[in-house]
Amino acid sequence: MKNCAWLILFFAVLPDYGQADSDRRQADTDQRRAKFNYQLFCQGCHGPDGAGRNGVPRIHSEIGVFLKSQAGREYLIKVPGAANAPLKDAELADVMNWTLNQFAGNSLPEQWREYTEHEVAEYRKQPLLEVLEHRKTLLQELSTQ
Amino acid sequence: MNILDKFMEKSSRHVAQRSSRRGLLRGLGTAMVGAASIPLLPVARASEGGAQASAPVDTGDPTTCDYWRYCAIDGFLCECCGGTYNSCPPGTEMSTLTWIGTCTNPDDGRNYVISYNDCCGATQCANCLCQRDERDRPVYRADKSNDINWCLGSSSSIYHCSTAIVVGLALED
Amino acid sequence: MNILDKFMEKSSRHVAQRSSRRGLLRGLGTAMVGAASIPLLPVARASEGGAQASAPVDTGDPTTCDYWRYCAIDGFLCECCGGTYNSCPPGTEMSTLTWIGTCTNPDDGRNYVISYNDCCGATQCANCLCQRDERDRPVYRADKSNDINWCLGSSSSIYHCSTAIVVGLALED
Amino acid sequence: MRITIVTGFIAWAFSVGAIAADLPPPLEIEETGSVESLPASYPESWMMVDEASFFSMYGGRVIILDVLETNPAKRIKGMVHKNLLGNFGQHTQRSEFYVLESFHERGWRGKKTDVFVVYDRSTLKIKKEIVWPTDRMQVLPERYAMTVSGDGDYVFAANFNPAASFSVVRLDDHELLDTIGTPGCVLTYPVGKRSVASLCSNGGMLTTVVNKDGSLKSQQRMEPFFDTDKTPIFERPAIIGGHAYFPSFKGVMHDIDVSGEIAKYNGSWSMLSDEEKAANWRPSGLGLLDKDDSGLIYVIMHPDGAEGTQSHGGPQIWVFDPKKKKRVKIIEAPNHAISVAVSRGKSPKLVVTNGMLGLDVIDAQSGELVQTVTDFGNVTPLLLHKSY
Amino acid sequence: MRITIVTGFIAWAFSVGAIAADLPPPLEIEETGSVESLPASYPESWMMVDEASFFSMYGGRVIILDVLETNPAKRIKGMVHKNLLGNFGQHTQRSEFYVLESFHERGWRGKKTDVFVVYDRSTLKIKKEIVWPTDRMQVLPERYAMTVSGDGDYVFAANFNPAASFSVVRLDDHELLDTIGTPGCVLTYPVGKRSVASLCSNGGMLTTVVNKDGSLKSQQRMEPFFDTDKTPIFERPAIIGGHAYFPSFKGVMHDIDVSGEIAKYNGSWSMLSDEEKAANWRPSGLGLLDKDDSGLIYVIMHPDGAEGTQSHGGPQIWVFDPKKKKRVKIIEAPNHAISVAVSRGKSPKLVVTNGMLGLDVIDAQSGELVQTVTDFGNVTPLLLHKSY
Repeated sequence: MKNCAWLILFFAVLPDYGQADSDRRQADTDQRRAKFNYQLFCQGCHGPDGAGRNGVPRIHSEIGVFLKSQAGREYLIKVPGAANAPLKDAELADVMNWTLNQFAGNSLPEQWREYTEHEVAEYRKQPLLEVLEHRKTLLQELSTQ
Repeated sequence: MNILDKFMEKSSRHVAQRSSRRGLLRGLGTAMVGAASIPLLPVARASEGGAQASAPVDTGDPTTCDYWRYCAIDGFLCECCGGTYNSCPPGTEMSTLTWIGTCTNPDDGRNYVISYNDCCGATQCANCLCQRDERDRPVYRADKSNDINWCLGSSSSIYHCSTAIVVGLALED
Repeated sequence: MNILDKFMEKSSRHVAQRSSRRGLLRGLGTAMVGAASIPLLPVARASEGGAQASAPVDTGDPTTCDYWRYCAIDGFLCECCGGTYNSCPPGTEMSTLTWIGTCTNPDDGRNYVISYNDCCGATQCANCLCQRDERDRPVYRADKSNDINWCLGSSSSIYHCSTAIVVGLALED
Repeated sequence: MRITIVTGFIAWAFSVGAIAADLPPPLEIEETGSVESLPASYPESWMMVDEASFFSMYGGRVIILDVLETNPAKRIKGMVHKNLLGNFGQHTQRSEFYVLESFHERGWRGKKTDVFVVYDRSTLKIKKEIVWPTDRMQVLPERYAMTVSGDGDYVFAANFNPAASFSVVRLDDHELLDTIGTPGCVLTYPVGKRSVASLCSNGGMLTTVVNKDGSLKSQQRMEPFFDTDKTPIFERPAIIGGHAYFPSFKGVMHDIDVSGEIAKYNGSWSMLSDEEKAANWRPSGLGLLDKDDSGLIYVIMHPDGAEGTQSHGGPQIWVFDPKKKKRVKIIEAPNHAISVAVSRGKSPKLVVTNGMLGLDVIDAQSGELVQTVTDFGNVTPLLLHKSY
Repeated sequence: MRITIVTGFIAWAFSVGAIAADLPPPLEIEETGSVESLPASYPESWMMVDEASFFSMYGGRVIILDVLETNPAKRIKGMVHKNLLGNFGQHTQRSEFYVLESFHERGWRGKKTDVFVVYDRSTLKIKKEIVWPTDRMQVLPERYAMTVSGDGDYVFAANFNPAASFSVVRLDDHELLDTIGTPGCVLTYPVGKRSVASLCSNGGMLTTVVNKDGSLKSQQRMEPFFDTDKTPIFERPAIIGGHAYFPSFKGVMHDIDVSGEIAKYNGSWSMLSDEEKAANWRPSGLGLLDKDDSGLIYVIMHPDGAEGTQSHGGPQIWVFDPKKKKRVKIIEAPNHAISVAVSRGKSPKLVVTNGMLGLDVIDAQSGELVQTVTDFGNVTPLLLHKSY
C-alpha cells in the first residue's frame, strides 16, 4: 500500500472509465477521505509527516510496533485522540489504516492486517484513561518480545 | 483566540477613516477589517476567463481579514508582521502544533484544508488582528480550537502571529 | 520619565468629556489631566481663615496631575493605583533610591522638598499618567532626573507608579 | 540621615514662617516606605478583572476594581501580575487567590517555567510559589482552568501540552501533590467534595475522584451528551447548588449533576421559545454567563446566530431561573456585551465587558446602567470574576 | 513523501475538476515552516522604531518599519524584543545590531539578569547573548546609552546603579572585555578611534581612552562648560564629522571636538536670533534632534519655553548647518513633534513622532508631509533610529 501515491497518480494520468472502475474509484475516495480525516483530526498535533512533537508521540517509523501484540493493536484505537474522534467506525478504521500505511514504515511487523470497522467499534468503546502509563507498559512488553 | 469579533466589527468602521483612526483601534494598535464586511468574491469569478483554467487561482487579498483562508483564524495576520499568509516573519519560528480548518476558495469553489500555524518566539505582533470562528470549537475539541496558544510545542511559547497554509483539498461530505 | 507632556496636554481635553473618552487617552488607558491646565490655588487662600493657622493646610487634589507636589513627577500616580500620593499600592515596594525636587504648596506658599519615590514590583499601573518636569534635568544630573528608572535599587526593578512625599522644607535661595 | 537634617530645617522654617506671615504651620514630614493593604475579605462591589493584555501578554494582570466607585482615580484597589494568559482562581473562604502563569528565562526565549502562585488577598504578597511539574493550560481566560475542590482543601489546575491532565495542590500547606492524566478531556469543574469533571473531545465528561493525598482514586466516563461538531456546547458552565449548567451554541441548556462523587447527566432544556429559535437567538461571548447569589443565570444572547458567531457576544443578557427552566428577565446591554460577571450579594450588579472593551455596570434588579468604567489600564479585560 | 502523495491528489482533482466544471486547477499544497528573512543592509526608507511600550515595558521592542510603504499591512518588516526599556545600538558596517535588556526570573520578580544581545540584521536571530556584569543604564530611550567605537571594533554600553560605568564588548568575537567606572559621568559618546566621552554632573565631560584589550588606558576630565542647574544642556548630541553638537535648554549649541583621542570643548553658538530669544524659542522633546548625511542638524523647537517645557516637543523643526552655525530651514511639524529622526541618503525623510504618538513622514527637502504612519503596534514610539 505504500505505493498508493503511484496508484493515485496512475488514476490521475489515465482516467479509467472501464470495468471495475467504480470499485477502484471508491477505494480511491476512501483513501482521500482517510487522508483528509488525518489532516482534520490528527495532523494538528502529530504533524503532516507524523513526526510528533513535544508531548505528542511520534508516529513516523514507530507506530507499527504496536501491531505486534493484540494489546498494542487495541491501544491505537483506544487512545482518546482516536477513540473520541468524531468519525464513524469505518472512517476511523480507514484513517488508522491509512496512517499505518503512510507513516509506519519499517516499524510494521511483516505480517499485519488492516483494522476493520467492526473491531474499531469494539475497541473504542472503552477509551484509555491512563494513556501514558499504558503506552509505557506496552512498549516495555513489546521490546522484550 | 477569538473573542474580539464585535470589537473588530466596530473598529472596522474606523479603518475606513484611515487618517483619523482613534478609539479602540488606535489604542490597540491594530489595522483590521472585521470578518466578512466585504463580500467574498463569487465563485463565478474564477470561470470568467477560460484561459485561467490552466493555472490555480487565488485572487483574494491576504492583508485583509476577509481573505478566504482566514475563515477560522484568530489573532494577528503574519502578512502584516513581516511574514506572509503562509510564512513567518524573520526571527520567529513556525509552530509545529496547530489547529486545522477548512475554507472555501471563492476563486475555484473548492474547500481546502487549512493549517493555522502560529509563528512563535517574538512578542505579539499586535497588528492586523483578525478573528473569525467558522467551525471553531471550545478547548474540548483542541484540534478545532483557536483559543489555545498553539506555540505550546515550540521552543518559545510566545505567540507572535498566525498563518493560514493550504495543506490539502477537503472532501465534500 | 517625562516625554508625554504634549500628548497629555492633548488628552486633557478629552478628560473633560469623561463619558466618551477616546483617542490616545483611551488607547493608553490613562485618566490624566495635563500639567497646569487648571490654575493652582492662590497662596492667599491659606490665609483666608485665621483659624487655619493652627493646622497645616494642603487642600489640593492628589488625584489630579495639577496637585502641587507633582511639580517634577513622572509616570503614573500611585493615588490612582490603590496607593496614595505618599504610599504604595498593596503588594508593591517603595523604592529606596529616588529623585528629589522642590514644589510650592499654594496653601501656605512654602517650598517643600519632595521625594519622588517610585513604587516597584508590579507591572506598570498604566493609570493617571502625569508628566511634569519643573527643574527636571537630564541623566547627567541623576539626582534631578525623572528619566531614570529609580526602581533600580529595589528587589524588583519593575516600575509601577510614583509617589510625592514631603520630606522637608526648602530653603529659599 | 538626610531626613533628620531636613527635619531640622523644618523646625527652623516653621518658627520663622509663623512669626513672619501668620501662615498655617508647615506640613508635617511624611514617612517614606509605607505600603497600603486591603481587607481580608473584599466588598461586594469589588470585581477581579482578568486583563489578558492580549497585545502584550507579558503585561497580563488581575486588576482589583471597585465597579461602584464613582471617582475614576479611586477605582483600582490593587493588581497582581498574570503572565502569558495566566490562569486565575480564588478561594471563597481562605483569604487568598491563585495565579498559574508561565515565564521564559528571557521574556520570550529560554527555558519556560510554569509556576503556581498563592497570593494573600490582603497584602497582595506572594505566600507561596510552586514550580509546576508540567505545562499548564494556556488559553484565553477560563473560569474553570483551575478550581477549588468542593471541600475547600485543594486546588485542581488544568494542564495541556497537548496531553491533558490536572495537578493537585493541597491548600493547608500549599504543597503540590500529584498530576493526574485526563486523556482527551480538559478543564476542571468541581464535583462533590474532591472530584473533578472534565469535558471530553467525544462530547462526554470524565470524572476523576481524588484521594486525600491528591492521588487518583478512580475515573469514570459519562456517555457523550452532545456532538462536538453538530451540537457543540460552551465549556463555560454556571455551577449552582450542585448543578453545572452548560449552554449549547444553539441554546439548549444541559444540566449536569455535580453534587455527588461522580458527575451525572441530568437532561437538558431549551433556553428559547419557538419564535426565538426561528430568529436564531443564541448564547455568545467569551465569558458569556455568570450566576448570582440567588441562583439565577445571566447569559449574553444575540439574534441571527450562525456558525462562527459563537464568540461575537450580543446585545442582550437573558436571565434564567434554572430551577424553573425559564427565562425571568431580559436586560439590554447598552454597548454590546462580550463577557459578563455578576457581583455577590443581595443587590447584584452585572458587570459587562462591552464592545469597546470597557465595563458597563448594570443593576441586575432594574436592568439600569449604573456607570461605565474605563481607563483603568484596561486593554483587553476579557473576563471578570466576583471577588471574595 | 507527503507532498508527493498530495500532489497526486491534486492531479486527480484537477483532471476531475477540469472535466466537471472547467474550473482552474486547485491550489498547490504549500510548505509549512518557512520563515522570511531581510536584506543584510536595509533600504534607506526603513527606520528602527524604539517602541518603549511605556505602559507594559515587558513588551518593549524595536520595530523595523518602512516609513515610505503606502500599504499599512506591508510596513512592518520585522521586530525584536527589547525588555524593560532596553538599550539599542547598531553597527553601520557589520550586519548586526545590539539590545541590552533586563529580565527578572519571574517577569517582575526574582533575580534580575541583564543581557547584551547581538542580532543578525538579516535573520533577526540572536548571534550571541552575553550576560552582563552589572546593572545597565535603564532610562527612557537614548541614542548614546550604547555606542560603537570609532574604529568599529567595540561596543561601549552604559551602566548605572547608580554608580556609573560602561562595559566594553569586542565585536570580532562578541566577547565582553571589561567594565570601566566613570564616576559621576554617564552615557557613551564615541570619541576618536577607541575613546568614550561621558557627561558629568558638574557640567563637564570625562573622556575614557580604552586599550585594545578593552581595559582602561586613561581618563581625562574636561572643565565644566555649562551649569547643570542654570544653563543645562540636552544629553542628546548630533555627532557630525568629528564634532558632537549639544544644544542647551535655551538654545545655545555647544560644539565638542570628538575627532581626537580626547574630547575637547570647541565653543558654542546661539541657535536663536534676538527676536527668537525674546519669544523664548527653545529646543524640546525626547529625541529632539538628528542629523542627515549631508551634515545638517534637525531640531524640534517650541516658542514660549519655560522651566519644565524641555520635554514638551514643539510645532517646528529647525534645520541648522553647523559649519555655518546658521539655520537654513524651518519645517512645520503637522501634528506637533516630540521626537525626530532623519533617514539616510540623498533624499532624507524626517520621521517625527507626533503628539498623537504616530509618525509623520516628511520630505526633508520640501518640508512636505509624505504620509502619517500609525497602527503598526505603536503605543509609545519614543525614539527612532536610521537603519543601516
